[in-house]
Amino acid sequence: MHNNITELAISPRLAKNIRRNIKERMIELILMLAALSAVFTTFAIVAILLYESFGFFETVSLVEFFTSTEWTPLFEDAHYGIMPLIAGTLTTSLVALAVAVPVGTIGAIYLSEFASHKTREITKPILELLVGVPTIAFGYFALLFVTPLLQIIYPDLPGFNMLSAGLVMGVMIVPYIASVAEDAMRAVPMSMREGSYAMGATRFQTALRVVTPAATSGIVAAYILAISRAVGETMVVAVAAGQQPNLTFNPTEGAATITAYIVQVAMGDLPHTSIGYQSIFAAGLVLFVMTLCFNIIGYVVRKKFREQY
Amino acid sequence: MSSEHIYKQYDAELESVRAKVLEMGSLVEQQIVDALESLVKSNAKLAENVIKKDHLVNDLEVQVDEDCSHIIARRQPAASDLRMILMMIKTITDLERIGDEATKIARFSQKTQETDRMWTPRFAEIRTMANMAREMLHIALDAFARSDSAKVLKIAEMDQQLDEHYQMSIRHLITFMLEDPRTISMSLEVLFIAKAIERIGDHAKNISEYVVYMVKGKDVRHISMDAMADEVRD
Amino acid sequence: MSSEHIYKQYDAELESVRAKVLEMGSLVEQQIVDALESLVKSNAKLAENVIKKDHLVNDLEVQVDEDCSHIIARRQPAASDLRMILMMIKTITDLERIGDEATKIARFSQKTQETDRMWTPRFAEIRTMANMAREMLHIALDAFARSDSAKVLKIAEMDQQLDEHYQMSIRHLITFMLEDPRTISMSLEVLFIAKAIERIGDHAKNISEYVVYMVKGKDVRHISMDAMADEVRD
Amino acid sequence: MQAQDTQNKQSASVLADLDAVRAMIRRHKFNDLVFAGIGLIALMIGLLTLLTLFIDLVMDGYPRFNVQFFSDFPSRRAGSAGLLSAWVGSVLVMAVTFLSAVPVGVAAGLYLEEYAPKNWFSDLIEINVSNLAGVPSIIYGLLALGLFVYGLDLGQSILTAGLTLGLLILPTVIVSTREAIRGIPVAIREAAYAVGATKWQVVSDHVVKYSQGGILTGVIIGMSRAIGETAPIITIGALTFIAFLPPSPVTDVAPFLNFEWLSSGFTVLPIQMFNWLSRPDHAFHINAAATGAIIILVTLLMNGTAIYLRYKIRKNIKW
Amino acid sequence: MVNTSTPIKAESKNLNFYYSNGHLALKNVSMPIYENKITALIGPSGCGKSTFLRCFNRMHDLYPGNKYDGQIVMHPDNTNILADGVDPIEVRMRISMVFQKPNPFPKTIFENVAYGLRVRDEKNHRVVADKVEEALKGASLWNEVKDRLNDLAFNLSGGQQQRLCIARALATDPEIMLFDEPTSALDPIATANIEELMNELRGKLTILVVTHNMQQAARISDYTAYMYLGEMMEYGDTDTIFTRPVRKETEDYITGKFG
Amino acid sequence: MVNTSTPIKAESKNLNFYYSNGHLALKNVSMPIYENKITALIGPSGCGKSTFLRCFNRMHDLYPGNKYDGQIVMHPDNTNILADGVDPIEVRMRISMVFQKPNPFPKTIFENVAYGLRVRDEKNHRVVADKVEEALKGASLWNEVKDRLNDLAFNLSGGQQQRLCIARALATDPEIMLFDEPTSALDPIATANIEELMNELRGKLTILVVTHNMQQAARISDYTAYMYLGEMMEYGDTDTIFTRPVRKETEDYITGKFG
Ligand SMILES: Nc1ncnc2c1ncn2[C@@H]1O[C@H](COP(=O)(O)OP(=O)(O)OP(=O)(O)O)[C@@H](O)[C@H]1O
Ligand SMILES: Nc1ncnc2c1ncn2[C@@H]1O[C@H](COP(=O)(O)OP(=O)(O)OP(=O)(O)O)[C@@H](O)[C@H]1O
Ligand SMILES: [Mg+2]
Ligand SMILES: [Mg+2]
Ligand SMILES: O=P([O-])([O-])[O-]
Repeated sequence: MHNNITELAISPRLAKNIRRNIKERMIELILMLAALSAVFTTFAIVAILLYESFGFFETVSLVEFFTSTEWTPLFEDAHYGIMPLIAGTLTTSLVALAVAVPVGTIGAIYLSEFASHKTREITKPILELLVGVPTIAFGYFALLFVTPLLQIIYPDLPGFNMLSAGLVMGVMIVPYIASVAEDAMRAVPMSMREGSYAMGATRFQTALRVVTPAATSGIVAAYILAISRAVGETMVVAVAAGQQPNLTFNPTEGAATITAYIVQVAMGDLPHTSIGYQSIFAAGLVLFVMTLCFNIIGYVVRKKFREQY
Repeated sequence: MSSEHIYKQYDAELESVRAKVLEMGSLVEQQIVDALESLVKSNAKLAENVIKKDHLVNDLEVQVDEDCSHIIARRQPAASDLRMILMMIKTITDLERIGDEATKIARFSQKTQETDRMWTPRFAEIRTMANMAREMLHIALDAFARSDSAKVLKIAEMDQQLDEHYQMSIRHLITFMLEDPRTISMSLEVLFIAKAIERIGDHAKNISEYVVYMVKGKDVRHISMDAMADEVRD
Repeated sequence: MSSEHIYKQYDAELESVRAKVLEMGSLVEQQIVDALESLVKSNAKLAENVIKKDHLVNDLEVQVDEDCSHIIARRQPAASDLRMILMMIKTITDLERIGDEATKIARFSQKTQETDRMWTPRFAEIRTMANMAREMLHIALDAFARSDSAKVLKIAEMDQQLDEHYQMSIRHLITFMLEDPRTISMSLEVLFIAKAIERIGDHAKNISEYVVYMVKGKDVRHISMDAMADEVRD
Repeated sequence: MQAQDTQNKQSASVLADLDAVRAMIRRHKFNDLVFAGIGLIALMIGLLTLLTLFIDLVMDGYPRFNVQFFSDFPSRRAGSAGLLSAWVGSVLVMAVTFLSAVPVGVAAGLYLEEYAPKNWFSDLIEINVSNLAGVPSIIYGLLALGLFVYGLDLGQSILTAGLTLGLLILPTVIVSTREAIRGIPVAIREAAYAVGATKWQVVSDHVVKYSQGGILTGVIIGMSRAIGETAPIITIGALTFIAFLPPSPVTDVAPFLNFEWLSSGFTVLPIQMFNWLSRPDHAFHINAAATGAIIILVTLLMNGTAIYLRYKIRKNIKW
Repeated sequence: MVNTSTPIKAESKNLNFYYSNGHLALKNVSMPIYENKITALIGPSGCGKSTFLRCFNRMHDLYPGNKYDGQIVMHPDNTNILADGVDPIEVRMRISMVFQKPNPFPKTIFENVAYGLRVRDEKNHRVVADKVEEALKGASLWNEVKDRLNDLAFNLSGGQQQRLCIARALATDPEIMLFDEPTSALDPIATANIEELMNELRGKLTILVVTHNMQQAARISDYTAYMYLGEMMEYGDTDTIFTRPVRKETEDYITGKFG
Repeated sequence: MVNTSTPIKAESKNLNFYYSNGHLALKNVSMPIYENKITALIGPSGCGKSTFLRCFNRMHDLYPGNKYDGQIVMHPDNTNILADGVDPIEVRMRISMVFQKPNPFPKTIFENVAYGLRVRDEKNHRVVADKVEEALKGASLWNEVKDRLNDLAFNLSGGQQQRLCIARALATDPEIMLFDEPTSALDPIATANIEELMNELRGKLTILVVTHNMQQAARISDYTAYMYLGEMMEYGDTDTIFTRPVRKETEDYITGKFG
């Protein structure tokens, strides 16, 4: 008797179940396809880079690629040594980091531990704005403002040089580091700071001994992400560092980075299947692998930090 | 009792125990009245009734004890609530004893009716005493119901009078027995009744002392009347 | 009491109250012994001692009551802890009453010594009764100390015997008085002593009943001995 | 008297101790001061650079801030060259970017946060997304060059550029969607489930609603990045000298919509700037500066909006 | 000891529960839930109280890999709500839940309470409005919010928010209400209000409540179950559990002898 | 009522406190803190307990705009620690604090306890090691951690972390220890352990503890102060406060008649 009544009460619900379930499944499928687009993009990148590089390496041996000290794929006398490009990339990146790491870190500590609430509220958004400035504008700035400025101090400096490109890139990355590192420090709970102050510590002691260690992995992640960004940065170097492959680690010289080379080639209208065309994919592959490494390390470190709090 | 607890259930529980204690009080008071009535009016039925009803008092004692322990376990009473509960736990022991004494009187009453009726004269004194004891109990219960600590003074005074009455009645009884040794057995019964009434007075006094504890949080047992007056006043 | 509370202080507090109750118990036991001794040996000093020491018992009663109320307010006892505290609150009332009864005996003892020594024969019976009552109290306190609920049966049985003794001694006293009315006054004193001892037995029985409540959580007051045996056994 | 003495002594010893302590505290506090100074300077470096950069661009480019600059096509003569084709191109490319990246990005974010089971598959997607966020933009250019331009034969068109930038900001949209969703406490979801809601009801009634602000912020930031992005557009081979406009998307004959513009050639603002910047003639540098100032202004406006939005959301929602 | 004349509303029978990591969080738990009574679950942290409670509305189904083994039978229809064929959503429509932290939706007060009805496709405005009012009254909140039903729920105090969550659960006329430490995020006064509210719901609704606070269980519940390491150690009426528990483990926990 | 033979360690005199928004959170609070005793502060949420406690180590100075008015005098040296000339850091070196949530630093167990000494420029390794051991013993933690002093403090359980924080505070030989709801983030067993630890510290250290939990105050304190709306309503020894408070407000709060 009881059973009958309740079955009657429930069965319309059951009828609805089936329709409901089909709808739910469809929606899930659509959303999943969207998510797969990310995987698709990665695979597409890898596939394209590999495919075109494959053509390139049919002509150029890997040994030459990594050992030759010249990179002149577009010349009559073509050499295919990636080293000059890597050297240029690393040099500009190192100059940038030399500026960005100390300035960014100190700025972050100041912002999170010393600045008044008001200062922080004003400064933080401005730093974030700095991240949004198009890099081409920084390129202009490096080429037409910083280089002339540097030439006053150091008259022998060529018009295209890695120093000014690196310096500007460094300043460009400062907000990156400052912002991410400051976030990491702010994520350290207030209670931990109060714990330190309650022991009689000063601000500097608290910042140095408690907050910074607590945020270490977050700060390190900020550095790594900054490196990755410096390595992949294009327009500043393309505009200000010159486009001449040059195996040197001297920042006062001009040199092409991997990215600058790709820009340079893409600007000229090369035929689709030429070796020059293929060379930019080979260079791109190298760049991709470099940034991938940094990204993965950064990802792991950041994840570790997130798990902590 | 003035303001209410956030937990209405708690209020209800406290009120329910309190009501049981008061019910126990009136039951016992009625027992005294009935026992005496049965004695004076030779009403055997009434005496039997008193004896039969004693289990009600006992049951209430057990119930209140259990209720109080549940309240302590479940409500963690403090301050006045706690004092009231402890007070009630003590009070019911005395009430139960009063019930016992009343039952005792009723038992003598039954016996008396079986034997002779020559004792009426002595009852006058017993009656006065019993009325006094009943009055004391009534005042004590009233003091409890109204949280009136001052009454303890009046009751203590009455208790002294009652004690004097008791001493006197014993002396009378002794004279009586000496005069006519045949009355010894009977006199002893009367003596026990007097003793029971005296004890009722003591228990009533105890209850009024507990009321002081409940209201003022002060223990006025085992102290002189002057000291007691001091405590109650401020 | 078996395992320890996480709060050592709580353990200490409970133990301290428990110790006070036991101390009160042995004080009272000693009072009985001394009162009887003073009676039998006509030792006025001893009697005075008993009377003087009564305030110690009273003080302990007040103290234990206060301690228990503090523990309830501060520790929120439950289950066995709560039962032990409630048990002690009840127990001390009985112990205090026993102390009073012992004092009463001591008073008579003082009086007796002032008058004559012809009563010794009667003391034999009183002595037996008193020993019995003392024994009952001793067993009850021991049962409390060891959380032994089974002892209640033995004590209930002893109480019945004590009651019989008491009834018998009253009958003897009546005969005695009839035989020689001059002894009436003195006989009454002895009668009151017997009565006091009988009450001591009752109080000891109460305590052993509380022990059952403490150990088993069951209320065995106001029930027949058979029912009690059932409750204690399972 | 004696007690008084010992008390005095005791307080004296406390005070003697205190002197040492006070000296130490003074030392420590000096360190504080020094560091605060250094920190302030560090911050100023970033802020002053931004300021200098902007002022430099405005000062260099101010002769060109007039209506003609916006209504003229590029020209060989610096003085009469304008931005018309560039800003129209930018607007159209952004439209394609927006329409391609936002629905896919939000859907992907929803899937990852709400639906994906915790297994190798979701881990794979996860790692992919976070990696894509860090891939240099020029690599996207290469991808587009290989895939869209030659692989799918879409040519060097607005569609190609839009899709490229769409892919570029997809990770940004996905990540900010996920961050926004993650900000919603599990408790809210469980509460909705507990009254009998289905998964999609929970997602559409709650998750999407409460994360709107966060998603919007992410989208704006992504779009502002796309608008200033130069390298990938160069890589796919955007034309640098365009003296015509793409066909209008809206027509006067039914169905009033026209999709030819999608396959048209185009240029965008940053490309135009780069082009002018690369010329040796200084007159063109002025055009570049003016363009730069305009791009910065636009991106700053968009970023500012996003930051403001975020601030407002943070203030309103206290879970 | 347990009042057997009260009808049983639900009953767990030999219930085992495995978390997705294989952890066996409930071991053979059997106990009745009496109709229109308050049943409290107590026990040390991690003993499985919340796990048990969340079986009743199949909350564990939200996280893949969890496994039930055993039955929870609802009366009078004798449905085993853990059975494979039973849709968790259907179970949740019969059994409501209130959480540890107040979790109102960031909507208006009205919409919060109405949400359960909206999910049930109730379109009639009158019906919704009536139900909302009734639920808010049931949660003793009506007088405080009747003039601002369109305010955001976040503007309420913590205690009011929790009562709003109770109203939200009430609005759907559940047969059983689950409370998972409903007051542990609240201050004593708000706590007392919620407890008093639960007390008022007693007799109208079957309530199962998890609490960390032994005294809370003592105050509000009719029946108490003591859990330890995933097992049901003792179940009985609250008075008995708190004055004379049968098992030594319960006694030790209740008197503070754990450790 | 109050034992006057115990020496007074500190005394607040007519203390008013204003938050930066102008809110007057303490109104004319005066009370003694007896040496080597535990004093508990109770009262409804928001009554100013934490505010009062945090005056003792000038924690409010960390946030600009807060204002003290009145005195807190430390004995025997009669310093008013709220005086303008007194450096808050100096105050904090004399008065330690333990917080609501365990807040160990992301360092090893050893370094956590040693932190106070490092801040005080103690360089001698022996001295530091001895002090650390002593403090860990004082916090009943030594036996549990002596073999893993170089583990990260985060690997300890919540209750252990809180005891670590107590050890950290102990290591600097404070004259007074402040506890702000030290157990409200812990489960009952860890709570009992901390309470027992505080009980052991009684007699060696002056303790001022804020607690939400009336029963906790009843269990552990020698003196209790009841605060309400920023005022000190009643102060007395704990037994008295809990069995026969003088003021009606205290009585109502203690017996649950607020609302
Ligand atoms: N999602 C999960 N996955 C695996 N194990 C879990 C999960 N949630 C809880 N557990 C484990 O199951 C056991 C029971 O947890 P549960 O949350 O039910 O305890 P509880 O009694 O509610 O404790 P508390 O009082 O802390 O809420 C614990 O040992 C816990 O570690
Ligand atoms: N930073 C602050 N700014 C302004 N007012 C504050 C601040 N902190 C607390 N208050 C206010 O001061 C009063 C006292 O707060 P306090 O934190 O001392 O209360 P409490 O008694 O500790 O309460 P709880 O038990 O919730 O911790 C409250 O009314 C609170 O709103
Ligand atoms: Mg008398
Ligand atoms: Mg008898
Ligand atoms: O209880 P008593 O009759 O002995 O006072």
